[in-house]
Amino acid sequence: MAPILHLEGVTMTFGGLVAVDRFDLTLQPGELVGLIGPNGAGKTTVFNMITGHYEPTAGRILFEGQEITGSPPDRVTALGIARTFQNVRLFGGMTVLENVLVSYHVRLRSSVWGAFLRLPGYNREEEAMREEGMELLRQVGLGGLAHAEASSLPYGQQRRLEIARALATRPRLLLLDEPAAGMNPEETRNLMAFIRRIREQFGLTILLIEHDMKLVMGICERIRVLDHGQSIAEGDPAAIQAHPKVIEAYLGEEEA
Amino acid sequence: MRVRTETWLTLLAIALFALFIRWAETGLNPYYQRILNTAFVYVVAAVGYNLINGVTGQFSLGPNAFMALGGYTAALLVLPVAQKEMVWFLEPLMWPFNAFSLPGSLFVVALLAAGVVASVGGLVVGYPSLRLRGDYLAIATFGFGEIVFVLANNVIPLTNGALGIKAIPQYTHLWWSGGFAVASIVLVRNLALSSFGRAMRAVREDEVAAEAMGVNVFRTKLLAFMVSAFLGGIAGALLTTLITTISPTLFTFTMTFNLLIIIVLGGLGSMTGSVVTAVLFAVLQEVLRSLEAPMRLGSWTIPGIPGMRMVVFSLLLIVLMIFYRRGLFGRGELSWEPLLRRLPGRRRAHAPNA
Amino acid sequence: MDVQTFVQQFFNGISLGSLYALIAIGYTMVYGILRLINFAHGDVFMVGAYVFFFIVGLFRLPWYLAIVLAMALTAGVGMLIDRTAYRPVREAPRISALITAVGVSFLLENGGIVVLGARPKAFPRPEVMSEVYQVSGAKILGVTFWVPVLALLLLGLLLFLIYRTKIGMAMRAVSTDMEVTRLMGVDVDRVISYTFAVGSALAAAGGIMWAFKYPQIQPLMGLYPGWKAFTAAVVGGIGSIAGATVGGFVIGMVEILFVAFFPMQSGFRDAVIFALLILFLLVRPTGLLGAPLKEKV
Amino acid sequence: MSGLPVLVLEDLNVFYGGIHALKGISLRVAQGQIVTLIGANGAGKSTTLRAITGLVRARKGSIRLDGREILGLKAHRIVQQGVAMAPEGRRIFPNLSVRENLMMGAYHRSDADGVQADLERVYQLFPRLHERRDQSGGTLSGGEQQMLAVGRALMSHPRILCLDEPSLGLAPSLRQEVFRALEALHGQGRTILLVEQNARAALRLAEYAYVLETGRVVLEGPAAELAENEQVRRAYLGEG
Amino acid sequence: QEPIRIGVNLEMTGSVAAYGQMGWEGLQVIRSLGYDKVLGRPVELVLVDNKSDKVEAANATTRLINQGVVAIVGTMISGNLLAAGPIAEEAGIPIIGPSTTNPLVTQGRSYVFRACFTDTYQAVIAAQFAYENLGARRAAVISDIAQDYTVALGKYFTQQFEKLGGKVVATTYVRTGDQDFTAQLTAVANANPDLLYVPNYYTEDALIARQARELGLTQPILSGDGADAPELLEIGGKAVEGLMHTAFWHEEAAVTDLGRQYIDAYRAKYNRAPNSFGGLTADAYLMLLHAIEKAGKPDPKLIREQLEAIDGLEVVTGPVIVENGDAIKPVVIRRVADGDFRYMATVFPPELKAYANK
Ligand SMILES: Nc1ncnc2c1ncn2[C@@H]1O[C@H](COP(=O)(O)OP(=O)(O)OP(=O)(O)O)[C@@H](O)[C@H]1O
Ligand SMILES: Nc1ncnc2c1ncn2[C@@H]1O[C@H](COP(=O)(O)OP(=O)(O)OP(=O)(O)O)[C@@H](O)[C@H]1O
Ligand SMILES: CC(C)C[C@H](N)C(=O)O
Ligand SMILES: [Mg+2]
Ligand SMILES: [Mg+2]
Repeated sequence: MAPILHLEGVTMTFGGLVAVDRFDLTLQPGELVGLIGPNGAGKTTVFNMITGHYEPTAGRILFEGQEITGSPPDRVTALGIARTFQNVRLFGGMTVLENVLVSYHVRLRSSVWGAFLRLPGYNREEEAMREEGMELLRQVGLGGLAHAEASSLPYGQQRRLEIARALATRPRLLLLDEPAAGMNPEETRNLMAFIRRIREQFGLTILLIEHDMKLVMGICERIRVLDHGQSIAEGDPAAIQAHPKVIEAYLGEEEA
Repeated sequence: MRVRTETWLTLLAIALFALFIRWAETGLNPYYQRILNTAFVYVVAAVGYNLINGVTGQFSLGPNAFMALGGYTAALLVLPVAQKEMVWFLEPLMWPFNAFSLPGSLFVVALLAAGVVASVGGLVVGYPSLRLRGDYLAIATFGFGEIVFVLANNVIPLTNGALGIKAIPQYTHLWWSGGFAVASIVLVRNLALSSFGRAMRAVREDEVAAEAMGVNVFRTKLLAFMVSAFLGGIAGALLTTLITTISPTLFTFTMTFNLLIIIVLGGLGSMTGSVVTAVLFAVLQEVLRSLEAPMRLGSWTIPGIPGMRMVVFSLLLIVLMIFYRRGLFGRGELSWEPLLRRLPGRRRAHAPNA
Repeated sequence: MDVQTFVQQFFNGISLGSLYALIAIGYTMVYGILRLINFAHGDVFMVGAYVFFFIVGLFRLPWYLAIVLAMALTAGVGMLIDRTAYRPVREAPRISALITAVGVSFLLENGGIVVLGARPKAFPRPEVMSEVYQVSGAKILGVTFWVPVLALLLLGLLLFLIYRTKIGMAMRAVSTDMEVTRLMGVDVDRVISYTFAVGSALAAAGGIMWAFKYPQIQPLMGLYPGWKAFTAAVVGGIGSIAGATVGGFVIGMVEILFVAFFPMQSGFRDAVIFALLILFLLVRPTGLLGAPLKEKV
Repeated sequence: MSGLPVLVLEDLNVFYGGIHALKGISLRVAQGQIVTLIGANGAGKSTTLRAITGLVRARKGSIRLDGREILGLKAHRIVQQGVAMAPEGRRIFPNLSVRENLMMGAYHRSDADGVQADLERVYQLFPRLHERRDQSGGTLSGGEQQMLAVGRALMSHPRILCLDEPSLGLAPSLRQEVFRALEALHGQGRTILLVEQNARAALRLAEYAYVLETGRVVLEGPAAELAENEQVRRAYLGEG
Repeated sequence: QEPIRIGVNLEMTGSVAAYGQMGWEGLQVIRSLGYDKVLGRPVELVLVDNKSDKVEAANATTRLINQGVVAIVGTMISGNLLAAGPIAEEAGIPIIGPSTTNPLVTQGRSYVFRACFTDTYQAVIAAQFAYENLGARRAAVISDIAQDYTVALGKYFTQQFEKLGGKVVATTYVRTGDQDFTAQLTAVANANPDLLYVPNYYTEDALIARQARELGLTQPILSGDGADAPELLEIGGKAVEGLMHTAFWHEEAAVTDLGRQYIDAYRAKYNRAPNSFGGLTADAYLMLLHAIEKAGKPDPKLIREQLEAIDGLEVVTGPVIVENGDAIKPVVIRRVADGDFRYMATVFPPELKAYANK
């Protein structure tokens, strides 16, 4: 099968700092892969390069065989990659439903004149969007909160909404940046189930960054470890937990 | 169903407004008519300015520049040829403007041209500078305003420089200013509540996240910016043909300040707020004028103190800002919703929001 | 351009630049701490000049003492403005604070008109400032020479204050994280107050020297120098004191050189400066000495 | 509970606008103790610490430090009275040097000798900070920044040290290092109020613990006992 | 009794506030001499500040008209009246500029008047004075490009001076509000003129004089009626010593009884020498009172007709004849010496030769 995502020699430098150094990665459709490593290892930077927020200093990124290196984020999203952020970045002043509807804007066919003059074509499209958005919110368990302001949601729900908003762009590849950060073990357990469920339901390939080893080891099929911008290990959860370099650089004695 | 009712109510309101104008034309003395005209001009400009600053969250300080572009465009188009020869006595006016002028019946053409010129100006500044964020955009747009000011002062064959243009026919009356005020409210409201408006608000809330959700941030900002510039141009043209004189000082930074005060006091992002404060602002400016006139207390006459009006105005401004930090309306809007909800047999529809 | 003209224009540029620098620092300090474009700063500059004018007129003090006294009094005015107008909106949205600043600016200008009159007043210029020096054929007026000297002296003092004193350290801390600075047991309001005092004192010095140079004062005199200085602060990298200084000199130089090379186009001077500003922002949005940072996602 | 109470909270109520974030919290921390607050996201843990340090104003209740009421004082006054806090998310001063960061912690102190001695002590506790003393704070790694935040709080020579999620977002190995440092502080007899998401580690370290849920204390007791509590194990330790 | 309302549209603040304030003083003084009634009714003044700005001047005019004034006094400077005039014309309300000298102000308008001579005449006198009395052959003209008055006066002077055989070797512009004119003055110095003609308002003239002297330009400076403000002396200091200018009036040139009464009243009230702008504003007001009196009722149209008919009315600054809205009046020449304006001479137009020996 052709890989869904392929990174080749991807490098990112900030001034003198090499944040990511000749990084290679290949994801097959349907995989759920974890990306771990110490703080500042370059994990989020890898995400940022895939989604076009940063333009890599060197290397190539291919999505479904098509080169996307340096494409702007909105284009990358339109192609089928969605992400969440390490710090929740919702549209705080907008309602939950509106947060999701923003993701549909890219597929709007009506012109701006249609919106100005409220032409019937535009009105029909708007109506359809709203229905679809409500349906998605129900699926992720936020249906009852559709008209609440996003910033008023409890933290856990905000994380969930962030994922819903990403799903609304109809991605084939989903990038999750520390989805369990700040959650307690109970909440984390629910999250794990949720990730598994949406993967099935939406047929997703998922790449996720996480410091919570319970989650990483619990749901990832394959784990990649970064340190100082370089890959130091890759393997299934058991292999990673036993990997001496990973223990030394990241896990420490207790977690191993 | 709901949409229907709202549309009807809106049409009804517009009809009532038309009746009001009809009455005001004769029922109000020219002084009050003039205040009303000015208020409507501010409404047009403020609604547009609010779209970029409030709804889209891009801190622009350049509406004065767009109003200037519109104002000069209109002046050049409607000034009679004979008057043009008199005014440009330093250097002659450039072709083709020296050769023709639009008659009053084509005033609307001049207005739309003013809007178009201003939005082209918007494109010219917006294209490079909308990639800047926050205060840097503010500074770039401020710089643009100053550049337009300097050009107006120095490109004499087009603008007659600092001497300005005088004796412009007074074409603006309540139908024009009121009509454009209503049209801009309706159109901008439609835009702000549409998918495009949602994208604008998403950009305001979090640019990075909006981009990640597939919103073309740059195009979205540019759209807001150009619509805003268009309305600014129209407002400038209306104002010029109301005052009958234009010179670079008409559109200095003070104009931007005025608009900024209007939209912030009204509540950034609230169109209702912009409209209400625009009208209040125009009225207040006149009311405060009495502070500068000599006052008579019995047989005692206190000589007028020039500058007093602005002293009181600025004190008022500071106090208002301290007590209404988010403006008078916050982000709220007046809508038919609460009214409709009270009607029997109607289900609560989703919350109005903008 | 011959040597003589060059020397002449060079001094003109330095002298104008140092005035911009003095004002720009006030903008940058307040911006750095409160993220507030203090629109009233240019008017504080005007207040400083008037304070000097009255001190000299009433007490007949020698000019150098009068400068110090005027700076101190204007510092007080700055603190008063902060206390009464800005502190109440400190927790409010940024734009509300901005509008408040606009209000303060209007108030100072129009209050000036009401209290001091709209008509310009002649400004006393000390003898040393009126002497004419000959430098390789060019005639350099005392002010042109002494203004930068005084300005650099003040800048040196300022840098010492910011980087070598405890209050300076607190100012830098407040500018990155006000809340946490409170957690260090620092009375943040007082630090901000001092910042306004310092910025205002420098603006006063700028205003006084400006009036030495163009010996005429009126209530709106701060408007344009204020804007130019603000531009300088941005070009230098707003928030950076060294940047404001460099920016001030750059803007002063560009302005003078443009006029020197294109005397007949001098009307376009400001357009050139603002066009440069925009171009510059596009290439280097964070200014000359601001950290070139991509937003971290 | 052993020792004299350093800090006592009674019936503390905090509102954010219309949100009732703390609905009557009472707790006490004794001299030399480590007390921990655990609870889900948004339970009000950070808010409790922010109220103690005066960053938010409580509407009702009382906060006593060594028997004196400190509620209503401004944040900087409270710190001067002896409460120090390392806030959530580290929040060090990125453009001040490591040394300057530490000195900021001692800003309100006037005993130069004492400050110098405390500086030495912090360097002893975190030798890494000594190595990097002239580097600017922003260039430190996450774990180093956390140490700096703790060290900075210690520099104010506090009666009580409040720590808000010191392990947040840290890699497992760094997390362990931070907890080791806390243990060392405990050994020195420091009084600490610790907020942690990582309940397991917190309960192991602390003597006494409070469990918060939506702005209320729902459970309290010696840490070792709570660690065995069925409910706690299920909800906060991810067991069972 | 219901008062008759007269609008006053003056530069009370802004770049030329001195003119407006002097004008307002003149109105107070003349009214204190008993001229505050007409047709047995009190006259009420409605003052609006135009901030020395064209747009504000136009606004102020509309506002005054809407407040029901029967005529307007003001503005002081030509640029403002050029903006305000068409509005008054349209509304059919007479407006008199006390000191607006630019010829275009009244051209093609029947409701716009002035109480002073025009710049074409002023320029003739100035050029003659420069060429004959000062012996100048190479003049440099520096005018303020923001003001209709100074630009035009510079042009008229150039025409007249060259007609006499002189040459204008440099023409440069400054702008109201600018403070640094070294670039322009350097260009002027390079042209090596033997006279500087600076027909600007007082602030600019004072600064130009100062900077010219600092740059070592020692040529005589000649200015127009705009120089007549105490600010010129204060701001200009030593640099304006010897500056000469054409003016409307001077204490020593008073030729009417009313003028002398006015001077005494002014001195009594303000304790300083009177100025032309106060006098001219009083003149404009007196012309209006006269016209209202003649008209028999405060009707704008009749007032206009009576204004046009004025012929030899004696007002504060002299006799006045109105012709097509313009006033025919003498030109005074003055010189700054010892920090004050000194009277040099008066030039009477042919129509007023009779007064030359008073
Ligand atoms: N925009 C930027 N400018 C400068 N440096 C950056 C930028 N973005 C990231 N870095 C640096 O690159 C390195 C990698 O950062 P990154 O955010 O990718 O780490 P991470 O692996 O996600 O760490 P964490 O687990 O703490 O989130 C860090 O040293 C970081 O400071
Ligand atoms: N500045 C604020 N404005 C409004 N509400 C707030 C604010 N800060 C916190 N809250 C609300 O107060 C409640 C308590 O928040 P707090 O931050 O104290 O929780 P926490 O227990 O520290 O959670 P976490 O584990 O996420 O740090 C939450 O409902 C939160 O949404
Ligand atoms: C007040 C005067 C100096 C005005 C000048 N004569 C002008 O017409 O503008
Ligand atoms: Mg990361
Ligand atoms: Mg917390």
